[in-house]
Amino acid sequence: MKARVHVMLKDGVLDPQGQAVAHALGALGFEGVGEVRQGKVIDLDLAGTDRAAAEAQVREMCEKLLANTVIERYDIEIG
Amino acid sequence: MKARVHVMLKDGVLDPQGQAVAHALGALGFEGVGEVRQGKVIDLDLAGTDRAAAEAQVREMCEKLLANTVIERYDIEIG
Amino acid sequence: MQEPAITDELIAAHGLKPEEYAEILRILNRAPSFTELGIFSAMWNEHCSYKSSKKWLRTLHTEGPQVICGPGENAGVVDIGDGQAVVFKMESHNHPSYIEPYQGAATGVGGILRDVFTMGARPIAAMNALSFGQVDHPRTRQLVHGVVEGIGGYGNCFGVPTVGGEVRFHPAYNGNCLVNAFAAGLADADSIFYSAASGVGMPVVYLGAKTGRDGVGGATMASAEFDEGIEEKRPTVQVGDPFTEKRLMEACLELMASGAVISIQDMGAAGLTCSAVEMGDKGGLGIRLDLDAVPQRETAMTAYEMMLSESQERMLMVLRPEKEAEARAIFEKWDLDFAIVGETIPEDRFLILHKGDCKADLPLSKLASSAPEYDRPWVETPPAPEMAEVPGIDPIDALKALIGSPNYAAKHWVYEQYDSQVMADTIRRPGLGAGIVRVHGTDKALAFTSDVTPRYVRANPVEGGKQAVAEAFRNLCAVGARPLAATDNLNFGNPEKPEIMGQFVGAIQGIGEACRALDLPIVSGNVSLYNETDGSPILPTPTIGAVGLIDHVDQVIAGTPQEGHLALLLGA
Amino acid sequence: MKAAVLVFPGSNCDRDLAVAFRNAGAEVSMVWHKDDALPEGVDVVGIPGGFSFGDYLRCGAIAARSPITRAVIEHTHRGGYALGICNGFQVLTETGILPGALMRNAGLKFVCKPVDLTVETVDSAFTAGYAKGQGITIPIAHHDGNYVADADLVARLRDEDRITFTYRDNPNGSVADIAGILSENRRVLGLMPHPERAAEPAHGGTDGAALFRSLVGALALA
Ligand SMILES: Nc1ncnc2c1ncn2[C@@H]1O[C@H](COP(=O)(O)OP(=O)(O)O)[C@@H](O)[C@H]1O
Repeated sequence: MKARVHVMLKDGVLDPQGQAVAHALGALGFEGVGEVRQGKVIDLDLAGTDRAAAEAQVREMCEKLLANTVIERYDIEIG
Repeated sequence: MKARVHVMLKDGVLDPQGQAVAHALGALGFEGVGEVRQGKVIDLDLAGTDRAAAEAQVREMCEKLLANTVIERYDIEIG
Repeated sequence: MQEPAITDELIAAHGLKPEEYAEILRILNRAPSFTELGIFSAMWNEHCSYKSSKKWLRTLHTEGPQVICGPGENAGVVDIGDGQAVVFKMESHNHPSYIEPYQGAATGVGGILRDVFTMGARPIAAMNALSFGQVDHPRTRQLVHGVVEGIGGYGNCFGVPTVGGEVRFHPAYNGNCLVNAFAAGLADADSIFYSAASGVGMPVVYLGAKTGRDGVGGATMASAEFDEGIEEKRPTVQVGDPFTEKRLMEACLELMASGAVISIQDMGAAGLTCSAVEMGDKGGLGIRLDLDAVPQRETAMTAYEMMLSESQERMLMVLRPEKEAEARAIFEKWDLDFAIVGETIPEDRFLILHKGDCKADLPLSKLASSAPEYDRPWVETPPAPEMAEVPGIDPIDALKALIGSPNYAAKHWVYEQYDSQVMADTIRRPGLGAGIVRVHGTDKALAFTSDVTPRYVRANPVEGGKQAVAEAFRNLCAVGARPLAATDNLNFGNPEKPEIMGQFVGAIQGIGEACRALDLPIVSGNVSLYNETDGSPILPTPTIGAVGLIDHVDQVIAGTPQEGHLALLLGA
Repeated sequence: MKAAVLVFPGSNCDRDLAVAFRNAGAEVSMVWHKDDALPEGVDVVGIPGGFSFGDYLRCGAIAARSPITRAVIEHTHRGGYALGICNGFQVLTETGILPGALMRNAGLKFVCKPVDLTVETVDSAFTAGYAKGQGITIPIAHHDGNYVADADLVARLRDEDRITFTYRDNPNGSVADIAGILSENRRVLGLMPHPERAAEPAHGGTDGAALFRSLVGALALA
């Protein structure tokens, strides 16, 4: 089974990387670009076939390691 | 309009981050974790309402800035 | 899997000239297999064989009482007294850095660090000499950012202080930037490790990261001129993993201390091929490799791919068999791969087995020694045209113009992205001439500098070559160091053009003369040719990296000029 | 006085930190990350700079979940001392021993240079050797030293006098110019600058030496 995790900075936490991307896009002449936020995506190959169990396992991975919940939020897709 | 871009290392290109995460998950006792790949996700706020135009614009952003197509591939979701 | 048939196109795609292929047929008395063709192309390309430069490199001054090991090994070794030695070399990663600046530069740093710790030395200092195109050229900004970040990304994580270097801008590098990386390490003079295998039936061990399809064909690319087809050659760039390199270094140094190592060689360009052939050739032995045992990152890899892979952070070693358990435990401690992949054999053969088939069976010594060597035609560089009258300009305006030009501007934007103080022995950080690092636990110190002025070399290769050596020598003296020895990184255009070959020959003559006069032996080096894009060459750029010894840190000439200080002009 | 310096596979300031502790008079042992206990009788744990696990995922994240780090957490819960420098500070915030987080520098680049700091508090074993308000110069070398904390946390750190050092010319975007903070019991210090790189005359500055001297002195008496 495949799982995809997105880890993004929480709203309200300044995202210097996203800002730099927005700025660079502007400098390249792209117009109409508003806010840009950059985060991480983590794709996992998991053994097992139970979606609910997989989701619970990945949630635990996020809490324990993949996200720093002080500044980041995450979402999980089981695919 | 919102766009989401995923930038991942091409298959076959070494992903040291993904390897380190897989190893760490194993050390934390998570079982059945196979390959892990880590990439970037970039969320953009765009002006305009034409989905096709937006997609074309974001594709150009990827080619010019967001992805390094020598070693990375990208996909675009207009949401 | 069926291997492709050998056609003229395939031979050409491997960078082999028809007469070189004819030589292969003569050596083998038969046609090579596909894997064998790949092995020959790797061994015989410019990058590995030095076929255009060997004749001239032999004329350099390479000896002296301080030299423990001169050119020919992974790095040069020089005595610094008290039973210690400094091990150093400089190497280019020009083409990969132009294609993928971050990873190209990063893996260049990784390669030179491996060259140093393969010899048993812990890296203690790094430098980088960079040449970019015009500041306002569309590619330059991205190249500068990527290269500098890549050098920092790798060296900082690995944990070596970067204490010096150069940055220049000139339109001649618009289509071909130069990234020359230097590293120096510290070792005990009586425990230097070399690549020559010895003993028959000794296990050949694979160490480090797993093998992927990285850069298959990369060594061939590194020696090819750029052209429109460059896009297709892109996947030959590898990703570096400094964290693995750091562990590999610690594991190797531990392994060497355990007495398990007979010989060791890092896997650089065409990793498994070049390293195995070199170990066998230097030891007068054959090597058998069982590719099924090679740790692999990807599935269904062929023998050809494994033999030519440039995956980073790997080593090959000949092991004392009775130490196997101890050696394996060290690599397990650092979570690295350790696999016995073959053995030394008495016959002069390079035997490659995969999935029950013999994929290559070549005379090993011939592979190493019979690489073509060319005495390429060259013409002396004509005298540079007279300079136009220098316009009368106010000295202050002239100074402002100089300071304001990118070539003479302060370089802190670059070197502040490098950790210059990790290991806590840096005495002089980049920014003021030579960098200085203390020899850990002693009062001695080593000074490092890297210099060349390409426009001088273009105007007069012999004098320009001399000047580069002299400037490096002066930079060391100026901080209170006694110059010990040097390394050179010779970056030139296409040697098949007599005028480029003439620049090369002239520069080597000049470097040789200056080194003899100053008794500054060249103990290691690297040649990078074919630095051209669409026929337009770079400036001839023979970078000189030099190392000096300071007997006591109190003798360092330091200090920044202050108001009221006296300025003296010394020399001619 | 006994110090333990942790060694993760990518630590590269572990030796530097051990040298600084020894020069200040401490007895030092190096402790491997796979160990699950600290040596007997350790007074202070040093978590060194470097790239513990390549700084992959997030700086310090993987190290914070290592077996030895669990032992460090227990040690601090028992009232033990700990000093985290650079990557060590990142490890301490990742474990939650210290509050807040360290993000990518505002300028997005790695920065290595000496910076001027103000000593904000002398009320700790680490900073007792300085004068309050003293200006000192210590090198930094990091890519992720941008300290983030919400307004409440910053106010609390201030009210409780837990900010030890601030930058005079903020190099990384840290909130309130924070360069180092203390735990609630004032026995754990995390800081981004590297005092061990400014501890001997050969380093070109010795402003960092007082930190090790006062720590070792205080713990030797304790
Ligand atoms: N790429 C670089 N990496 C590290 N240090 C550099 C680099 N480029 C320049 N420097 C440092 O900046 C200082 C000035 O360099 P440069 O302008 O070449 O003058 P110099 O003639 O003194 O070598 C030197 O200390 C040099 O080592």
